[in-house]
Amino acid sequence: MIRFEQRSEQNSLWTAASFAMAILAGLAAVALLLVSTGANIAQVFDALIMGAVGSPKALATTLVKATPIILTGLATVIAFRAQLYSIGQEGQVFAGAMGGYLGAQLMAGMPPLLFFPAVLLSGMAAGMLFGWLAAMLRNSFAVNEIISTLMLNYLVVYLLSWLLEGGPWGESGGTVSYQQSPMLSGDDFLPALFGSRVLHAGVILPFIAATICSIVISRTPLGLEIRGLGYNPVALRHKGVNIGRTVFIVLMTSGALAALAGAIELFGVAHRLRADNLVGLGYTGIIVGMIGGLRPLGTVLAGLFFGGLASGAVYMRVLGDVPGSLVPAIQGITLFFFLCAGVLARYRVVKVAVQ
Amino acid sequence: MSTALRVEGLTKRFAGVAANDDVDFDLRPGEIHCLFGENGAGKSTLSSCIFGLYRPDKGQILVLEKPVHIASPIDAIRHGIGMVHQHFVLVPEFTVLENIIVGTQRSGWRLNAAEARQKLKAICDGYGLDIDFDAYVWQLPVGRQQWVEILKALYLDAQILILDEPTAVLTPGESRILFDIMGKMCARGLSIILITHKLIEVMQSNRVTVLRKGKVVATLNTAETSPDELARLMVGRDVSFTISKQELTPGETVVAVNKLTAVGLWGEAVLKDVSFSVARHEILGIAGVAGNGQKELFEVLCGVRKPKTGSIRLMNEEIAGLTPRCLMDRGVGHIPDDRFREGLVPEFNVAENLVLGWQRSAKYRSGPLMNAKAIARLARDMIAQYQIATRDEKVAAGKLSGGNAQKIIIAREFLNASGLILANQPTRGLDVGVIEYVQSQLLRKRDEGFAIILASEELSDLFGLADRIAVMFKGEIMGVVDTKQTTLAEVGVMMAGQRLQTAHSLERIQA
Amino acid sequence: MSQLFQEAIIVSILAATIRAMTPLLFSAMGELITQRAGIWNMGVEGTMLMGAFTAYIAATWTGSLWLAVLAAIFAGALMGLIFAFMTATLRVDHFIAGLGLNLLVSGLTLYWFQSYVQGRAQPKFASFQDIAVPFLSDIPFLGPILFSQRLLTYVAFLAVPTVWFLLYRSRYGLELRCLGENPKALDVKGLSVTARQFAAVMAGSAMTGLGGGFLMLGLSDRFVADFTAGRGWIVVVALIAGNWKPKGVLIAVTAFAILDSLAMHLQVLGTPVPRQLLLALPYLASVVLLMGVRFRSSQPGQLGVPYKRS
Amino acid sequence: IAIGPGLARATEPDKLRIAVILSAGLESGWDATLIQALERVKAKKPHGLEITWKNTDPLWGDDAGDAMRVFAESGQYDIIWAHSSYSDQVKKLKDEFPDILFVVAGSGNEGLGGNQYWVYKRTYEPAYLLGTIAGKMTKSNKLGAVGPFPSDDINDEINAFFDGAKAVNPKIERSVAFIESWYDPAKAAAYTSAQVATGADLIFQLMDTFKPCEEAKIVCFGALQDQHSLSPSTVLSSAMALWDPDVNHIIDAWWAHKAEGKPYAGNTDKHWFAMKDGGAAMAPYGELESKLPQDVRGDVEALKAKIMAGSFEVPLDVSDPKAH
Ligand SMILES: Nc1ncnc2c1ncn2[C@@H]1O[C@H](COP(=O)(O)OP(=O)(O)OP(=O)(O)O)[C@@H](O)[C@H]1O
Ligand SMILES: Nc1ncnc2c1ncn2[C@@H]1O[C@H](COP(=O)(O)OP(=O)(O)OP(=O)(O)O)[C@@H](O)[C@H]1O
Ligand SMILES: [Mg+2]
Ligand SMILES: [Mg+2]
Repeated sequence: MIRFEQRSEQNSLWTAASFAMAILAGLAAVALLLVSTGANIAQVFDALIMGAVGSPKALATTLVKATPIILTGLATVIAFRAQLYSIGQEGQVFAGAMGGYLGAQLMAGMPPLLFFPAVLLSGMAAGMLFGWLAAMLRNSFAVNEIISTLMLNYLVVYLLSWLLEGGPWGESGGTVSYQQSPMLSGDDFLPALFGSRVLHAGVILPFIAATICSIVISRTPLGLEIRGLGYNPVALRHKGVNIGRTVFIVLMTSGALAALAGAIELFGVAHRLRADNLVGLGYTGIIVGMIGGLRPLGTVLAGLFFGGLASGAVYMRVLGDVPGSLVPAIQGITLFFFLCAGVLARYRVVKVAVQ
Repeated sequence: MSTALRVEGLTKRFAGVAANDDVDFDLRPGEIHCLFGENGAGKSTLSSCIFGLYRPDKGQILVLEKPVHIASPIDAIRHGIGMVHQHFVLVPEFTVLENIIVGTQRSGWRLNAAEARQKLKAICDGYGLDIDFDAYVWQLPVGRQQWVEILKALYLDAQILILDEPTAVLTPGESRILFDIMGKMCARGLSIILITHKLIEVMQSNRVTVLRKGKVVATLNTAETSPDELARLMVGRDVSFTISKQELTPGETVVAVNKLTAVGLWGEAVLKDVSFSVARHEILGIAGVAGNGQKELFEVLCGVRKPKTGSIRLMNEEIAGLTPRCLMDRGVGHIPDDRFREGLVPEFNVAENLVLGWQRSAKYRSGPLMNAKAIARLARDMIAQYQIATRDEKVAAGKLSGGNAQKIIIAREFLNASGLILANQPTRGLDVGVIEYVQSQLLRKRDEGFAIILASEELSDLFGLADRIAVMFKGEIMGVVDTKQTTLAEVGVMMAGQRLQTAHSLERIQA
Repeated sequence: MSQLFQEAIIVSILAATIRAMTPLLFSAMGELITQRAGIWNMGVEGTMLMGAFTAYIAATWTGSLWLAVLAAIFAGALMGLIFAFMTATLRVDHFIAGLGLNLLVSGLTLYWFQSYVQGRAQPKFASFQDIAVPFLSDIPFLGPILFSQRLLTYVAFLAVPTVWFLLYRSRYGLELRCLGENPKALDVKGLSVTARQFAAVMAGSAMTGLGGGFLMLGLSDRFVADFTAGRGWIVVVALIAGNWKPKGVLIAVTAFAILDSLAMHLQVLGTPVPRQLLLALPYLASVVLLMGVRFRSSQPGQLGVPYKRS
Repeated sequence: IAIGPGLARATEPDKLRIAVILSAGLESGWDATLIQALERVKAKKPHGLEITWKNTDPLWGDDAGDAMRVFAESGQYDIIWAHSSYSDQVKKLKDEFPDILFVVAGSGNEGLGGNQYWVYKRTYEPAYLLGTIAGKMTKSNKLGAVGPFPSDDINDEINAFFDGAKAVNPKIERSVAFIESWYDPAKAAAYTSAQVATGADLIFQLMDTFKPCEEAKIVCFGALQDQHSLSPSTVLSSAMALWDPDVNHIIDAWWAHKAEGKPYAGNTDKHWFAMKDGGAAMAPYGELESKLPQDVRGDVEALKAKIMAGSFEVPLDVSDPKAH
């Protein structure tokens, strides 16, 4: 008989092996799914890989697609580490784009060196406002943050819908359309990197943000307080930590990170404010953060993986004959196997004699 | 002679460390057999192995001299073994009856409470216990909750009862009742394994087995041994029980509490007009049955509960309503009674817990980051100084036994406090060796000029350490007496709700 | 606006409320069972979606709505099995496992759906019809609201007292609540915590799946991507807002559905307010309502905490 | 083999390969009608071309842009038909691939000209006709319309529906519901039921949801494609979108460029083919035809004839339809 026994500490070799097994098992499950619908497995994987990493352009696309979900993933990490189960990332992405757009209107014509930091910050400020709302509702009115952030997600979508439709930001003139703002002026596009058409300067930000998050969480007093808040807020309160303030810091930081994703999407990718390109970035970020084991660097890896999948998916859809919804299915399957691997990594298999 | 239970060569390891190492142990029918040993000696582990919660790595268990295989508590229960755990395993939101019957009904759809009620009533009548089966457990005082735990085991027809530190949460009076009942149980043929750190209680048993670092050191007939010998066996050195307190004249007043009131969650008064003061070089003892406002008083004093009215002056500065942070910065140290909830973050490692609350102080920081080296150095110092039984400073605090967890808190608070120390039940659940250490540390702090407020249900603690004793009853102070001029009886009467003046007169009448 | 108070419209608002409550009630009662057992299943949305999808496939394939109902229940139970394995066996964080389940189901159902229709016209089915209870449905005002609904709607409302009875009057309920409050109390009596968690999650998820199934079979006639459109989240909110009690959850679901129905009728009646404000009304009101009420939380003490013996 | 102008003849293509990027999937009328039109055009072999196409599943925003790029770079496609508002994405590609003809469809696009062609679709004329039927058949004088989001090419048909009704029945009251979602059948059904409950007895249904009409036993009208088959007992007729002239127009433009060397000249304004040009039509009455009074049918036929002849112009109103 074999039995699983918890390890006292993690063995990095075994951890790596667990995750490798998870990837293999995940791939096997995906292959099984493909077989079940009669698709050509080799073609699908080929297309996926080519689209994800097959060329410099594919890599650039992967990076661009990874950028917002790494950021929403980091937003998740910060909040979930404190066991503040905010699922407001989705709405905060919208808020970030809206804040950025407002900023661009107010600060039009500024020199780029000031303009981009300013609009990204104004986007983040909007996300912080949403984080502040959730924290305030929790601290002052004891409203569970799951409820408040979920509700805010709906509200922000309707707010944007109103702003873009009857409201002040709707596109006027020739093409009255489904809820979108006019195109930003070309000066307001995030500058491109390496002369690439897709790679914008914003792709650097998630890496910087992840590094900062990692240091803050594991090595600063604030990080200790954030982790402690997740484990035992009562003890923290007894030891002089202002819980209410920490909740504000956590939810506002989380909001800012998610909002940054929205602002980058606005200035780097879509170049106009509309809802449909932002949908799902927040929820995907939650998954990415979780696959990353609620660790910033893990989140970066998971985000790159998901970005690669998204980028490869386009190839797959164009070249293969499988429904594009395979990609969310792959994401879900991967998540499951990663969760299992995370558990496996903490255990070791021992043989026990049957008595 | 036949035994009720026998354990042979039992070994249980956790992550390579032997919590029980080749333990031999036997329990005779109708006896009370004490397990005695330091915190972390492996007493709870042994009990858990017998009860089927842990599976031993080696060894064998015999019930009535027949080898049995105990893979889960269900096997243990089938063999007539019952256990009362070191920490309550109750559902506060359930009634007493529900707690007892949950999971015992084997057939039928509907909850069948009537039959259970009868059986329980018979048990209670047999032992002279009086308990309201329909009260919610959260409404019961801690002492009563312990009865519920014992009833759970009796309801399942236990013949062998393991009681893991049952008296740690009982008042002396309640402990006496428990021992009476244990006597009755033994008379009916039950055999009892009793774990306790209190030597007075150990001395009331039939036999005692001393564990040290997972090994059996000795099994003795209690009648043939003495507290001193037991303590020596347990620690491996002599332990002095006489507290030698230096005569000191109290200095300036450190903290003065005046007409302090506070209310609970639902607006009920939990503190009523509490007034007292404590000076340098002075220990004020707080006596009282648990749940009479001691906890709330400490919470107000350490800042986690806002007072409603009244004043608290610390070094002549008003501090009522200040945050815990402000109070910590003003030198107030606090040892809470619920160590894993209020004192520690169990998931944090020993080192992190030792700096908890001071993580932002310059001592432990280099720039914006925490100084891991300085923290590790501090942790190793503290582990050595307080003899915290842990492999190293990176072990999660939640993995340590209760006594060692308490040492982390004491180490941290003693290190950081500079004027006032609040200690709520600091010796609860500690072994005599550590109790001696904690007591001597408290006295050392007193010598250094600290003011100390010490609540304890061990009147021996208070009479040994405190200069004055304040007695609390239902959120009020019944009176403050000088330790040297009072008696156990006077304090006892006040604990039952008589004011000092009446207590005096009562005593006079009795005398 | 004044039209709002016409009887026909009030009847319509209330009848729509009750119709919309049906799937929410099934799923909320299912989730209530699950959460009272200490398992926080955030995968309600996914479980409902799987129930709806399976019901769709079964209905279009077999043509039998009742087989489709069974299929939805079965699919829900299967989701519960997966979820219980993740949380009770592997002890993965409940929250994370639930969100993962949502993602997985969203992708799988769409993938299977697209493979199922594969270019041809989407098959449809004839969904459940209202059943007018004889005599009762003729009562003025109340009749059309209460007694002219789909059969499963009556079942859903019956589920509330049934779950109440199960929780508070049966021995399974006592054990179930014990799981949520302090599983160790069962463990030390030698009872398997894991097995009970599996049973509770599977039973609860089966009901949740039925909720999704009803949404499909009673209120629609075809499947689309992410068919449940966030209703699973409303269920989670209703559970918290309803303070984990059958009656509270019923009230929360009712309040939400009434607001939703009211907002819908206001828009249809042409109230001169931005449409988005009306659509946002139920969400806005939920938060405001929760800001106002405070009660002693009945959240199960060990809700969402993976149980480990030591 | 000829020379001179024959040179052009020599490169005259015999194959046309189209990549189609769908927006909502083949289940939706918007995409399904295009594919149906492609099938019909293919059968007719315009310019002797053998037409093939490949379509993706629904893609939005930048994913659609990426797919276009993959199609373009593959060199396998002559026309990339992005069947929704994708002009932002085309803008980034069109100059890089000047030989490829890009098509974007419907509202929300920008007319970029050059090799981007913008096909617009309006079905307001058949919607107007449906409105006249509704205006005459209604007993409550209240009509409903259920749509996803308001926008230029949704508003036009809803307004036309009501205008048509009003033209024959001045007492008409209108009820409009936008559900703010592309697909939520249950929500669409709830809104439809609410309209029925508030007195509407004929519904112009843009969300393909006819169950409430079945329950209330009322007549509904479908949008984009003939939806009679979805609910034979309730759908009297539909305002159909026909893309055949658009497809032909695009193929002609491509042919002119490819075979005759003319530069691409994409439109910068909205342009659509009217009913008389075959861009829209009213679906045949289904089995409900018998319910339709003879005189109503006659009036509709007469009006339709006028529209087809150009002697009657249906008013185009793209303002946000309000209930009143
Ligand atoms: N689940 C566990 N995992 C790892 N180590 C454990 C576990 N349980 C106990 N230990 C370790 O085993 C040793 C014995 O612990 P045990 O709880 O049996 O001591 P004890 O004698 O009951 O102490 P106390 O008097 O403080 O209750 C301790 O060092 C403890 O840290
Ligand atoms: N359905 C369509 N899709 C895309 N572009 C179109 C469509 N219809 C017209 N156009 C473009 O719009 C512009 C004007 O077209 P229009 O049809 O008015 O001109 P035309 O060739 O003179 O036709 P006609 O005189 O028969 O109306 C042209 O550039 C044409 O390519
Ligand atoms: Mg112990
Ligand atoms: Mg149209």
